[in-house]
Amino acid sequence: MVRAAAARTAIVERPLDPAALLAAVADAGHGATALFVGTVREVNDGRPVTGIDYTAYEAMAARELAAIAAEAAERFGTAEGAPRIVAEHRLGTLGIGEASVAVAAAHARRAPAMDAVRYVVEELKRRVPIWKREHYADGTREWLDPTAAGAPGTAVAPGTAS
Amino acid sequence: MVRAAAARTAIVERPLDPAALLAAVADAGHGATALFVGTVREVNDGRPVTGIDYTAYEAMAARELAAIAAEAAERFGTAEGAPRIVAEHRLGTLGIGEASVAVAAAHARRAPAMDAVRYVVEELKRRVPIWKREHYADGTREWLDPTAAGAPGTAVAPGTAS
Amino acid sequence: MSSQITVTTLLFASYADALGRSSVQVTLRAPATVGALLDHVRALPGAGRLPPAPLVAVNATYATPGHVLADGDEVALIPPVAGG
Amino acid sequence: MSSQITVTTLLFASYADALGRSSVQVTLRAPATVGALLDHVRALPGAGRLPPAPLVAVNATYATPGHVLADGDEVALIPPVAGG
Repeated sequence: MVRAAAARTAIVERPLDPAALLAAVADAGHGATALFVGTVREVNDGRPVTGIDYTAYEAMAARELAAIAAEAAERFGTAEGAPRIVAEHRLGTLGIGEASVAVAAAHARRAPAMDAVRYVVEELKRRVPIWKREHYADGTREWLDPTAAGAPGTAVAPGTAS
Repeated sequence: MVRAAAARTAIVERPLDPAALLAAVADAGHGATALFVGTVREVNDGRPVTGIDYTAYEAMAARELAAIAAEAAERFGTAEGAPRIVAEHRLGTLGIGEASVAVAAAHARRAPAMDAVRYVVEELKRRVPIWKREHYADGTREWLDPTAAGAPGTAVAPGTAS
Repeated sequence: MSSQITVTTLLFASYADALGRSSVQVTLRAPATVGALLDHVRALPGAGRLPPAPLVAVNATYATPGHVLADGDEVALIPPVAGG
Repeated sequence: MSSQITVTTLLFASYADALGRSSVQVTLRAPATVGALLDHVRALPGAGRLPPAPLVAVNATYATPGHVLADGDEVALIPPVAGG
């Protein structure tokens, strides 16, 4: 049974509710649901963390996240339909254990559901213009640069269009 | 920071609670949590399904599921520790949309969390002695044989020990 | 040492339906392998619906046809699993 | 057709900290590329802390240095992203 791709994505400033995401993708035709939740850790690279500020280029972040979910729905669709995907990223200042990102996908089969979640998470981390500044126990704050071994890096443009 | 492997698995006869599994694996040191939930679908191979009976060789199912979770904790552990894993499979008669299996894993990093969930789900389907009998809308019931194209199959023994 | 062993053989799902029961006590001359037990089970009424080489577990662990049984072992014939 | 264009250049996170502001209006002689805009931005106070070739988006889409800008475009300098 072919179902329409149904992706819903959002950049939000409220707490994320993983159970609500699971409910949002649930469907009597979808026997497999996968979820990923990213939360603030108490330690990063050995430094005690007390919280993280998430900031974004919001218009672009919303657009990129929607594009990624649509790509995943297309890429992991089968004859039984496209996975249903919901993805949310939170902005603002988060404390330890609070969720910054949640991605859920449901499909008739387990592989498309799990593959879709993984794709959205990986691409989100690669392309969506969101930045985080960690607060450390010693009172300092630092913007994280996942591309750098020290200094701010300049990775090749992800998905660059001329 | 190395943490002890903490896997908890169970074969149960009560409804599964995915949110409780997420909470069970949560930890301030684990920034990544992955979850898989399998639910009863309304249609399988084109036939309308009204419910599924799940039955098991319970002692062995509990033992295999625990072994699988321990393998996943070992296999996907990193210098930051082993993923924390919780897996439950429900037995009994389930209606459409009810969860039959739920697997959650948490780790400092996302890949071990997602890999651990996937491993447990795949191995569970391959090795854990659980069977399901689908109830169809026409009143008939049938044991499912995932190995067969028709007749009951006789796959190579999974994880056979002499 | 006894020259005979008795093992409990568990049947599940479609196998239990085929043989009309969920377990059977089988006494075999020692030493007896899983294969010898399977030969015995195949002679039971309804066993024609079993596959030629069903999976077997001994004491809740998958075992090969050459596995040697001990008195009191719990043997299970494992239909194709379908969890999840 | 105007011989000049004005674009809004958005700065985020570490780049905003480096230049001490979150946006700057830049007027360039047309036709102007992203590369020309970057040359202009590099002359601003604090821009020495920017990498030699920062990622750029034009109107919320990643763009290359050769991309030709239009009057009124919203250009963003994108620090290494760190979502999740």
